[in-house]
Amino acid sequence: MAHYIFFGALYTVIVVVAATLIAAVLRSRRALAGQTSACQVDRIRWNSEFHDLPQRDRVCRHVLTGEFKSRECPHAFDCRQCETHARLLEKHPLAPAGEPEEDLFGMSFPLDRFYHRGHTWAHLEPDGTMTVGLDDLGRRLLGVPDAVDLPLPGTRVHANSTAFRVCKRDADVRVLSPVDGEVVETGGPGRPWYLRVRPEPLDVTHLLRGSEIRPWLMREMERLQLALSSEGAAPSLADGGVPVADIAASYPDADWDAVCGEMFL
Amino acid sequence: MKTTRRDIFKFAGGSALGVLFTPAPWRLITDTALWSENWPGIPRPARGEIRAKFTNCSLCTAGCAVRARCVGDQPVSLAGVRGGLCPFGVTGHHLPYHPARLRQGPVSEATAAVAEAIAKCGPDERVAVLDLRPGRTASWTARRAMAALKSGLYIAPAQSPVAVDLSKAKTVLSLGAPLVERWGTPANVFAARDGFRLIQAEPVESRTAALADLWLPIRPGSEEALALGLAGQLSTAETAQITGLTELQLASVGQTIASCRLSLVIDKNMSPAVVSLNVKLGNWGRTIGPRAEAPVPREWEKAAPVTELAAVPDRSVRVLLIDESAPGEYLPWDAIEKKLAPENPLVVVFAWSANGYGRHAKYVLPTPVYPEALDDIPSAIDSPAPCFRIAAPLVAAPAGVVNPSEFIASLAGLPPSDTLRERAAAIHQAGLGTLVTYADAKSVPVKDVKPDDFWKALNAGGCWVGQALPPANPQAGAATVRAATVRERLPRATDDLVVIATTPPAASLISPLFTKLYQESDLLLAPNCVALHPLDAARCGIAFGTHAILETPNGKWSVRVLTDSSVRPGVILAARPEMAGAQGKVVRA
Amino acid sequence: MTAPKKYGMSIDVDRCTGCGSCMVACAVENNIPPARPGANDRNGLTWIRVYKVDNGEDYPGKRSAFVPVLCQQCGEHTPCASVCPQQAVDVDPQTGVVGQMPERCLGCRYCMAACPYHARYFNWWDPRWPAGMEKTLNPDVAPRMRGVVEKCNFCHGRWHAAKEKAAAAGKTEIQPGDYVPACVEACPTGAIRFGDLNDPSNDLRHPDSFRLLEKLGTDPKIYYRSKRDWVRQAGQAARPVSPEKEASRG
Amino acid sequence: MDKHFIARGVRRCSTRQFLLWILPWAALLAFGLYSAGLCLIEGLNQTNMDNRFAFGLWIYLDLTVIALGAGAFFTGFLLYILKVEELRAVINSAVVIGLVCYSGAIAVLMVDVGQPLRAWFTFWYPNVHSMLTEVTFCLSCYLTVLLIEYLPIVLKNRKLRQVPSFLVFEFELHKLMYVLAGVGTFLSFFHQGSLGGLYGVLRGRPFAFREGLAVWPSTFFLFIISAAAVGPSFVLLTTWLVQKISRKPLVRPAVLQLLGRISGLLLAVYVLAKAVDTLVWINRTSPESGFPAAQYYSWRPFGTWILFAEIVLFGLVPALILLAPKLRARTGWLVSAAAMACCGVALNRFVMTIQTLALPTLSFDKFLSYYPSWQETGTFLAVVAYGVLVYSFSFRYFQLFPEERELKLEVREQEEVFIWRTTSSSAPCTQ
Repeated sequence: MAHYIFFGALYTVIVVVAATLIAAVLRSRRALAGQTSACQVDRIRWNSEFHDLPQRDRVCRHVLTGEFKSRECPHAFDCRQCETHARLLEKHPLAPAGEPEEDLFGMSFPLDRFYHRGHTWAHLEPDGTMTVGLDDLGRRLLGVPDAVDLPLPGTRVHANSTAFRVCKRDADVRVLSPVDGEVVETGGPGRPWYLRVRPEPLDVTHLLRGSEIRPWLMREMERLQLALSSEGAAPSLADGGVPVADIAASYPDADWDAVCGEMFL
Repeated sequence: MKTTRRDIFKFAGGSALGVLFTPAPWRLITDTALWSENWPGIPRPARGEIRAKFTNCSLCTAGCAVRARCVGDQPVSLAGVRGGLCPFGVTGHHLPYHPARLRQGPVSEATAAVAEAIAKCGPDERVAVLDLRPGRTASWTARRAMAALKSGLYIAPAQSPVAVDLSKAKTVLSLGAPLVERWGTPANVFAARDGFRLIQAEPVESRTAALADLWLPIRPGSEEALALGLAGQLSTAETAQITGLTELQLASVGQTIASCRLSLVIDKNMSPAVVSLNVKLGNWGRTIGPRAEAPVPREWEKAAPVTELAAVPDRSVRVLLIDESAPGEYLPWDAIEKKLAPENPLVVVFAWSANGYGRHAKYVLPTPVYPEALDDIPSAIDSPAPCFRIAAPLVAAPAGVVNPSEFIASLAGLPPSDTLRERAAAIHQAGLGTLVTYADAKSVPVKDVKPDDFWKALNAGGCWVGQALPPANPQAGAATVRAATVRERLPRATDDLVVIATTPPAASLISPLFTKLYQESDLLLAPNCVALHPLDAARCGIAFGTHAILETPNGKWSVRVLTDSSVRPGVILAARPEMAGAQGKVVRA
Repeated sequence: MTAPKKYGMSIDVDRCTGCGSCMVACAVENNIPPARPGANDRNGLTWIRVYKVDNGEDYPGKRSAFVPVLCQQCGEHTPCASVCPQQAVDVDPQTGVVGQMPERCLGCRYCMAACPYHARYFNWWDPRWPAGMEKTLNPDVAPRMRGVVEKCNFCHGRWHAAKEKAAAAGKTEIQPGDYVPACVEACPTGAIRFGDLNDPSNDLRHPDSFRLLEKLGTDPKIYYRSKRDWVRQAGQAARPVSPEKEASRG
Repeated sequence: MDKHFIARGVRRCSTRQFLLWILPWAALLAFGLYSAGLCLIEGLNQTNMDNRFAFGLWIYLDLTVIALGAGAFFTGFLLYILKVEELRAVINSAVVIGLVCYSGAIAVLMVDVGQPLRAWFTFWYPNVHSMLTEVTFCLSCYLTVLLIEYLPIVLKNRKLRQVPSFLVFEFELHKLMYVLAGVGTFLSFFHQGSLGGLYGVLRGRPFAFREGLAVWPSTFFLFIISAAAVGPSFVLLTTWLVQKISRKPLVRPAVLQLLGRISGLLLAVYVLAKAVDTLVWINRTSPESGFPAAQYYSWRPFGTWILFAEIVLFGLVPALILLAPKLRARTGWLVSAAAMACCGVALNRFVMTIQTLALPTLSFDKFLSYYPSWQETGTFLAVVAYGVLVYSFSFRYFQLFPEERELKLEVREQEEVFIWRTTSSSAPCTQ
């Protein structure tokens, strides 16, 4: 009798453990097998990375505009399936920003572009394609990159997943793509943009624009400040907080990998 | 159809799965356990036909009858026929394989050297044989050989002239005799034990004392005085003062042994004082009588007399042949040394191992060891009737060992002969007594046995038992002892301690399995250990289990000190006989 | 199928001279090797061990007795059998003997911790005999290897031999005389007696006999006898003693 | 050079510094492995254990270490089953601690048995009535569970996660973690208990023997409670220690206090149960088997003080400290109380293993003492070194404390924001 109870319990345990393991393996295999696997993987990666972000960096864009006191983004910065965002938009649509914002803290953030929180912008070209590039802060952070690793034309990029990699000093930065789509042409540091993408679907609701930019950028500057200081750099930015053209150069002893890690999400 | 790699994999997988449903793998797993059981280096016992052989144990004078369980011809265990054996007897069959056992010796050189020394012997120089166990046929040979040599001398420890009969006794007063340990024949002692009341007078609580009905803790060395006191040759007061007992105790003991008709007083080897006490108590002819010996051929009569070591003039022995092959009483070496000639005496020892007297000898010659040796065992001190028993060899002796009596005989030019057989023939001729055979547990009168059968039976472990001698003139045994001599023999009062050996000496070899008794358990006192009373140990500043140096007149030993409150204060209990002495001290190593 | 036996012993402490024959005879019978140089009374192999027990007095009041302790062959909730993780210990329903299977033992020594009589022994060393002495090993018993536990099994080899003898004679029952453990056979004083406790004809379970640590309720099959009260006391639970008396246990 | 293995946004000491820290422990480990090897090759005669002291330092180590490692299962139980989300901050660390403790214990067990090659017999001929069987089964199962639980932590490493299959597998596995947590809890409850039963069932050792509830002696349950009580304490202790050594804030003080509170609650329950059990044992169990309990404590050095230390000094006192919110709030009190709790359980395991064997049963037994040989001690130290190494590597390369990154920035913020505000005065819309 004791035997039956004992072995019953034991083998149940073994079976459960094995089953769990096998289930995990099978499900991950299924996830990897499908033709949408790349997309899947990218989403999973972004999700886990998003969860690794400090809570204070995961705030909803509507906190930037002051519509919420505090709110953590439940959709990992993908407002496309966010009802709250949709509701809020139709409640009071985005006020068009006042004067053309050419100069935010000495940096240029043209209003005709949509900005991703990973410091990339997307610009809708007349021919329906979109150009993707680093915004001004991003550019200043990386300065003149040591190396750039661009995807080949024809590869698909997904919003919030790696678009291209930039190496600067000891930092190997993966830059997140603002949009879904297929790369049709690649640019680079010399050119005004890095990628030309044929967007599908063409949906930019998840990107920042207009009056959201300034408060967002303010936060970003704070983060940069923190990141720099916590990497044991000099306490303040050069000339009254206006980032110089190549910040990296002005902080030779900072752990640039960590700084970029923070700034490019 | 062509087989693809995939098919092969499928097949392999399938067959693997299939095998799981056969008993093979499971059986295999279970068997691995048994494989791991037979590791290299673990000996496999030899198998073979099991048969029983009978013989008599020649390790001590008890000569217990032994049944040996043999695989083929190899004895694998020994058991007693009448009751159990002592641990030495039980493990006797290990002795031939003892690491310290001697197998080779300088036989030819020794022979030459001895012959030369004998030839060179001066007028007042002697050639002597020291026989530790007299009364054997081999001893007779030695005596005859010494008689043949002009300067021959046969030395042997004092033999008790009397034998006791425990079975008759109702009260036994033992003056330090290890009655239940190794005194007499265990079978007889324990058969009789329930019949008598045992009073043990001994300084330490020995095993015998522990089992005695009454234990009298007397001063060391005062046994003889107690005997005299009980015999009335010493005043009670003086006896009490010497022995350390109260006069009341003395009175009650005296009363006990006097009142009971069949009392018996014994000590280690029946000293004259004890014998005379027995005579005085009227035990002569009842529980104690003259000791008898099995008959010997008439032509053996012209043999050298038995000389006690003490009686040998000092510095007179030029050649000394010590026969240690038959373990007997231990004689301290310094006593022997006194007798050796001053300039280059020649000492040859016949022994099983070099760690006995061999340490002092020029030549140590290996001898057959029990149960290889062919020898006879004289009747024990507790058998009034004479008996003749042969220790028949169970295993063959290795090449290169010598038989001491043959060696000695050849020295004296005696014709080589089968002495044991001659003696058996003589016994058979006398026609008295009975033959006891243990294999079939029969006893028949010798008259009804043919000489050859008699001889065969003896070699198959049989025993001849004769008749006890009629009680002759008591005074024959009982020499008178003067109280004065006793007083001077008492250990002088010094701040030294008296060293006492625990039990009578064992053979120079004991089975390796004795580690069970003194290493893997603390049952026996280990050879390298001494025991003190805790107070003495404290006085010497030695803690339990620490190492120290034991110093006695006989030498120094590095020993491990144990404390035991059953040891008398003022006494050091030692395991090895050579350690025993009237004075000794233990100093920190 | 024969009627189940219940083998047991009666040990008369008043007869035991502590000569040690039983201990060496046991070692001879069961192929127990001699001790290694490093061994002591705490890591040796003595299936039966004779303890020197005293009444706690000092000289000359001190009295000693010798108590042979072997596996007590516990009958009820046998402490060692229930704890063995892999059934290397079992109680034979036919004989009531607690058996040990060295080839199954993994040497966890849990059973040794469980045994209140310290009658179980662990092979701390590889078994070694002096050269040539392995010729004297008993063919009926396999020597054990290092790292396993062993203990007294009432000379199981002898029981087996007796069984075969009986079978050869066409009997189902063993003749009482045919099966006697080595220690019983070796005891010169006949202090140890052996037999079937179920057999009323023998008085192994003498009314005035006692058992070690009887109150533990392990129902040992070894019955001790003594007329001395302090000896009977010594058979029971430990009594604290002062350190110097402790040291004086020679 | 190993920067790319270190998680983003956290800071670790330089490789050189790390190697310097590792070196002594590695040396210790090597020495320990050598002595363990001696015990395996030469046999257990290398140890100072003997027939009377059949168990020694190693069994004591196993019992203690497994009790301390209970934090893994209990934190997991609270987090995944009872959904105490705050504990997510320490769960990874707890898992690593558990893994270290259990694997170490099993390794030592393998050295401890005389025939390690036959260890699998327990699975082949199991005796279900033996507590040791239960222990063996549960330990081996739970170690597997812990390994699986450790897997995601490893796979989340910055470099490894770049391999898509690893990433996805980790993701999927994480979703099923609550199942494993459940299983782990079940197993742990059993083996913690059966470890207690190990001694409680020893009828022949009245000092350890306890009467049974159902099929288990009371020690079974006492061990479960005590382990559950001390597990969180140990997690607390290690976290605090790591914070001190790495000089970083790793978890919010609230979490540590929560751990303390849980520990305190269970400890209080344990002390109560233990006290009751002891009384029953002294007044009934022990006397009934012929052993007046007084005599156990008449053998030096084990006086009744050991009982007092076990129940009051290292039981009741820390429990009260941990239950008092004011004291709990002070790190000093919190940590020392946790340490005391750990000592208490360690002492309890010591009493159960060592004292039980030291005490005589037969009246002519001696009271025994035992000192581990250097080989035993070496093997013991090997486990410690192994633990430190595994934890150090895990801490350096894996994310043991999810909140670390955030806390780092928070601290910075308090220090730096002020400067930032002043310097960026030109910015129109600050404050």
